[in-house]
Amino acid sequence: MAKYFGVDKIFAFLRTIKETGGIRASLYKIYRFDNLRPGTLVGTDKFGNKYFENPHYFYGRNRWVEYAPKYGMDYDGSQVPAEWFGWLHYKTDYLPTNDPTRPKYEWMAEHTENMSGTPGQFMPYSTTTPKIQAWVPPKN
Amino acid sequence: MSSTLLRLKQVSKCAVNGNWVPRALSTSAQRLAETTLKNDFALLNPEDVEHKKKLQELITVEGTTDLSPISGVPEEHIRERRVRIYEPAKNCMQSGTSNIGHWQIDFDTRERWENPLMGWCSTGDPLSNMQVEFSSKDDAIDYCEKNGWTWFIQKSSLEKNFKPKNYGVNFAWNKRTRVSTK
Amino acid sequence: MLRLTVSRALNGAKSSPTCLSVASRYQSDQKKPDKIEVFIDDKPVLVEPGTTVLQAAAMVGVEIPRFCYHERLAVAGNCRMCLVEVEKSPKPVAACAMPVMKGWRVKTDSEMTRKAREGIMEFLLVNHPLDCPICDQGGECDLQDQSMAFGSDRSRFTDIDFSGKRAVEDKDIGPLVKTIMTRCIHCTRCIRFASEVAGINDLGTTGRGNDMQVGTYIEKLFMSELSGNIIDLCPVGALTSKPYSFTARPWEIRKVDSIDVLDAVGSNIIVSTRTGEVMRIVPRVNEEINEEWLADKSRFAYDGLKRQRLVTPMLRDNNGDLNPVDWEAALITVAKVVKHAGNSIGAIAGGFADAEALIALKDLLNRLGSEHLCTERTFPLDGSGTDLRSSYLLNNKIAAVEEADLVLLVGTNPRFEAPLLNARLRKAWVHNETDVALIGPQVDLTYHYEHLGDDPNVLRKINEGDHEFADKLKRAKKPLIIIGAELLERKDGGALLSTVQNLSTKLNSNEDWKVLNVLHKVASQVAALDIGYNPGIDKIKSADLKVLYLLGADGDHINKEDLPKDCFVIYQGHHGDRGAAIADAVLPGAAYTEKQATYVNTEGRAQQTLVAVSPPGRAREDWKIIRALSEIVGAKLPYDNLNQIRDRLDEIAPHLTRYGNAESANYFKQAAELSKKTESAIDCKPIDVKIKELQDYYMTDSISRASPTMAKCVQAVLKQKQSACN
Amino acid sequence: MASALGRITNLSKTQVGQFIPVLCNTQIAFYSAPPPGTPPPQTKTTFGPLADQDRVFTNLYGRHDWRLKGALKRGDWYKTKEILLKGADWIINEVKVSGLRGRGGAGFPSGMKWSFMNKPGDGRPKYLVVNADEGEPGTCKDREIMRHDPHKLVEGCLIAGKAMGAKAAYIYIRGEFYNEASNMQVAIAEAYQAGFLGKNACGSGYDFDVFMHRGAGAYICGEETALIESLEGKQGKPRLKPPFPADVGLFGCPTTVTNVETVAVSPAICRRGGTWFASFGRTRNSGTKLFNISGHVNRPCTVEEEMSIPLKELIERHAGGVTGGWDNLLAIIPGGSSTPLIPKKACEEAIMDFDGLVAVQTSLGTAAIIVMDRSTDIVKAIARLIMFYKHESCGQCTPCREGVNWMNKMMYRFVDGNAKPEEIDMLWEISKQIEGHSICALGDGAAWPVQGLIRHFRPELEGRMKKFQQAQN
Repeated sequence: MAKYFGVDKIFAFLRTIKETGGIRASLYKIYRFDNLRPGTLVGTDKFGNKYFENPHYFYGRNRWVEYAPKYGMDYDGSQVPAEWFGWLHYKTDYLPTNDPTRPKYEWMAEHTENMSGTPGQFMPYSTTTPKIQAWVPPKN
Repeated sequence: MSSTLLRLKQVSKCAVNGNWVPRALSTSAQRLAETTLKNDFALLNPEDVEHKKKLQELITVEGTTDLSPISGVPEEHIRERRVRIYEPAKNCMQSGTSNIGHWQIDFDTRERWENPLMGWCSTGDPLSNMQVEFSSKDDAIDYCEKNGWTWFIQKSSLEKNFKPKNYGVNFAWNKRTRVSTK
Repeated sequence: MLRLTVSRALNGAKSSPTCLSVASRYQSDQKKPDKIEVFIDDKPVLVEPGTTVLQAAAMVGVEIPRFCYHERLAVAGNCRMCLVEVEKSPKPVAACAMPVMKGWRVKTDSEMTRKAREGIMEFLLVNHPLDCPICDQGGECDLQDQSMAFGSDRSRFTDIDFSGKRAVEDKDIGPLVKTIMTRCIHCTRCIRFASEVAGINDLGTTGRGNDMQVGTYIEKLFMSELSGNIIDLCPVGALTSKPYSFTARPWEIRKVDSIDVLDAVGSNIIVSTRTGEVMRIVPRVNEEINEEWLADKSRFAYDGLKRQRLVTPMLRDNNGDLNPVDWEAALITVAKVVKHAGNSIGAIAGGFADAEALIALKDLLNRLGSEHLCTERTFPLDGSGTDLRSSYLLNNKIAAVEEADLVLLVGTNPRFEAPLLNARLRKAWVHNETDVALIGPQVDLTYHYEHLGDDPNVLRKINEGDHEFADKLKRAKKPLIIIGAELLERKDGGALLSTVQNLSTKLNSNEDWKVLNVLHKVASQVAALDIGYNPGIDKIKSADLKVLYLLGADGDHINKEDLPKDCFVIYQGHHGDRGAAIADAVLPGAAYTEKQATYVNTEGRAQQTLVAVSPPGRAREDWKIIRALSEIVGAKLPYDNLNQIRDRLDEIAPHLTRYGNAESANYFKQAAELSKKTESAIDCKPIDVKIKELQDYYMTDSISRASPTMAKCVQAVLKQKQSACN
Repeated sequence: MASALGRITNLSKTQVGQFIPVLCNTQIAFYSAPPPGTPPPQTKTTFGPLADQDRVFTNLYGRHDWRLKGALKRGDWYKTKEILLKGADWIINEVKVSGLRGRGGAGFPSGMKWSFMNKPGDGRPKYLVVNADEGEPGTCKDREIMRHDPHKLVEGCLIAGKAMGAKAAYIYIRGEFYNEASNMQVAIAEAYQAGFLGKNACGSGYDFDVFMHRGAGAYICGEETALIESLEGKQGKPRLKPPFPADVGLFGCPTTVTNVETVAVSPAICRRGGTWFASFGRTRNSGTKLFNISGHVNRPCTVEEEMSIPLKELIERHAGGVTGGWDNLLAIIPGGSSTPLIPKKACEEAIMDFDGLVAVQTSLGTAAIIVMDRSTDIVKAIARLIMFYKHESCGQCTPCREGVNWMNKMMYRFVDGNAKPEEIDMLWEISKQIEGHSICALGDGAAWPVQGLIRHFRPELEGRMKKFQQAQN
């Protein structure tokens, strides 16, 4: 009955708001992600990004990430580390936490996000030796 | 002096005679006027002779010609350039003299920089690598004036006092030219 | 446009092209009966008796290939490349040494001649390594060119399969010249240069036949201040430049004609650049100044242009440290200080200041109401001072030194103060039997001279006629007195100058011959005096200045202690040296390879440098900096481009823009009259010169002090002096 | 060496004759009306053997006393004063009449050469330099004069010096000639003591000094200008000509460089008359001459003989014939190592004088005959000569320095046959590139033996190459 009238949707909506942490938090989430979806939290990576899954949505929209609060509005796709990237893009259904095929070596570097456009971005430098050596004034 | 000459027809004989004439062909008036005509007029009718003669003459335009409006050279490269007219000196690393003995123009160096990434040398100056050779100073001056460039002449001090070389002085008995080492 | 016509008028009659001048020379020759006629390739030419075949051929434009022959060296005749056929002679003759005889018909392109050349080329290449790809001479090698032109098109040196080529051990002759003796073709040009021009009998051959080697007999440094010239002279890659080695190829460098400013001679140079970097400096022929030679400091100190450079403006902060700032901040700060100072601002011009910067700075300070403009170097102001140009020039011109029959050097060591002037003196001594005498410390001038002691009173005695040398001077037809600028910096400089002025007026019989000559040590001095700077900085020391503007003043003449405590020092220049160290604000200027600027050499000849490379970093041309400052200060200078500032120069002293000409000055009598008022007397302190030995020569100014090559030279010379075989 | 190089210069000098018009004219004059001083035409048709009373060098074998006493006994220093008093022109004329040609190898007419010096001076002293640097392989004539008849040379110096108006004579003696140098020095000392030299030499009123100078053993110092350089204390490297030493020579002064033998025969000529001397040998080749015969002969010797004697007669008469008989002869080098060799066939007709040997494409040189019989490895012999020249090249000018070294390398390959037949032509060309292109005649002297070898023994060379190829395969 409730289902027929769509009342269950309202309940689900309210439940989602509750899960999110209240109206204020929900509004904030909508502001951040333009979206408010119910989902199962499947994991959190070391940067604090949360990964959700809701099989009720159709394929392609059923896995998503909510970026860690510290990023604020400055989130972007490169903040997803490589191990979660595979799960998020359906390359694998294993979560990184229990993926048996995923190796872990000493030499694997820490994931870094794309720093373009920030002060930390990569700047090319001249590889030629400087042709002029400037005078360095003696310091007192 | 600066008259423009148009050559209507290839003139058969040129004033250049002998290998010590500088390579660049002269553009000055007298030089071309010296050219002699060699033609067999005997077989032609008078009108043809007249026509032919006219074809072989030079058209002299009086007064200075300023080519700068039509030469296509950008304004800033006409007004602000200083052209140096000079006689190149012998390269002191070598004894050959074939590539000297003419006059040359070049432009002031500007807008040359080094590419900060690769260290390549770049220039924004279209005239930076232009060196034109002339057989005489006058030709070079005419050329510069035609093109509206400010020019200056770098005085050349290449003329040397002639002194006959003498092998015997190496062994002179009372001169300081006597050689001591070999 | 006015300039254009003026300069055109100044350049006088337009000279005809080479071909015509040759022809006219030929015609004028016909008038003189003592000439003999010979035929070069059937072209008649009239020559003086004694002219060699090679010279006669050059007169009609026929160039005979040569290796050992060099027009400025003695004839050796040992390479045999110049063999030419003479009609009726069964053997080819060596054109470089054979004087022509009347009616000779020389064939420079006959079968026999070509065969002889080809044979010689083959022999030269038999033992010459085929290492052109790694040879620094590649691309400007006489052997390469001539083997292309005159050699065979193929090799038949079959013995390469059985025995190798000759290999010779390389010699170590110092940090400037690199030797690869396997490439040597034994032309002996270097040997002849060393003994004739440089006056050092260090080079020679040892061994004989195929084992003959060119070298220094014992392994030692080639101790000459002109050593770099043997690099140019070497027709192959046996002697190459060590600093330049493996850095650039002749076809990829850009050559810019310029002027050397490391001494006051103003040698003409070619600056070779590649990728915005000065790769090397070689001499450019100027018969009136440096002929074809260049001194080592001028040639090799260019790496000093790449070190210790001022690339950005700097201001001293409260901690007393200089910090880089941008131009805007620097100029505003400086302008504020200058405005505040009013007319208690002074300026000192250093040795590298060009005429444009000098005039701009003078105009600026004059607009601010100051007259405290000085040069680092002193000149006596007694008598006529610097008002008469003839008092401070090398009046008789460098080239005319050769004609002198007696030269008196006073308080100078031309060998190290102006090596090329010394080379001229030596040339005169060798070829024209010129005698030289010297008052001053006994130094090695590479030729014999009469040493008259170092007592300045000798000069007075000569003037008064009670010295035996006075008669000699009187008897000389073309006497020459060259005074070192250093001598005139003495306390009694005025008295010494007036003595010499009096003496020279007594000797001056010919109007065209000028006895009195002053040899300066720095390139800027003559231009600065011409423009109206005061010589010497005594005025500055006593003026109680609020702002002092140092225009490249690195000569260690002024210290912080000489100035009032609150004096703000502005340094504008290209090197971080003594001047920049005491400055409160540093404005980076351009070095001589980086600006089109006017310099006047010691004979008063204005010449201009051309831009070879851009000034590094934020450095700018000097006059532009001053012009920019003037605008901020509120005393805007009325010139915006080079043409306008040169018009201004022209206004003040027209000779400053008559490039290449040395304007004569001829007011000796008046100067001598005025100098009679000089009251000071000659004191007894012996005459001394600062640079006596070779090791003192290399590092004398901010550029050469920054140069690692020059530092190596000093080390090498000191090491050689300590070694047993010196 | 003096000799060989001199000889070569000879050829070149006649070639270069046009540079000196005087010389040129005089030579032409030989064929037209004879000017004064021309030797009388020869009427004899057979030459040699030389009669004992006609010998100039009577103590060639050292059987008598070489010192002053013995020399006086042999007629040296006899009436030297009178000869001197007759004056320079008389001496020069006598030498001209004698037809004496330089004995150093070049064969330049001595009278003419001396007369170049007898011009009014310009204040510079003149010098006579005696070239006693006899280094040519095979040549040993001057040393015999100097060790056994030194007074002939000393007297010759005085007479030649007088003829030229020289201030002094320098005898440049080869460093290896120790005994010769000491004998010469003794002879000079004796002459001084006897008043023959020094101030007022022989009482003639003429001041003349003779100095000995020992060389350091370089072959090239036998070349006249190299000798002058060496005397001046510099490296013995030849100078270019012109200027000839008669103009700019020793210490920059006019100088004549002459061979020992030339100087040593001049007193005899003056005493016995130029016509006497001219009576020996063919026209233009007059006089007597010391011949050195070495190599494969039964009695190697140095002998004074008349010029123009046939080569075969000379060898048979004085050297006891070729070892194993005349038919065992392979080749002869007739004038010292730098002359081209001639094969047996040419030896049979060869006449030992300047023109006679030019006719068989060689030259008289110093008349040092090197005989080689059939046991000789002719290629190796020539290769060894080239090695000598390579070692003695001074290294000043390119063709000689580089070319002789190259020839040496090739010649030693030819000895083994380790070469291609085309390289024979190449070697010929290389020798032609050296010849006439070098400063002095050493280059020519090195090129000629090779040319002689190729000219006459080409089949031998090719045979060796073929054999070597076969051995390789």
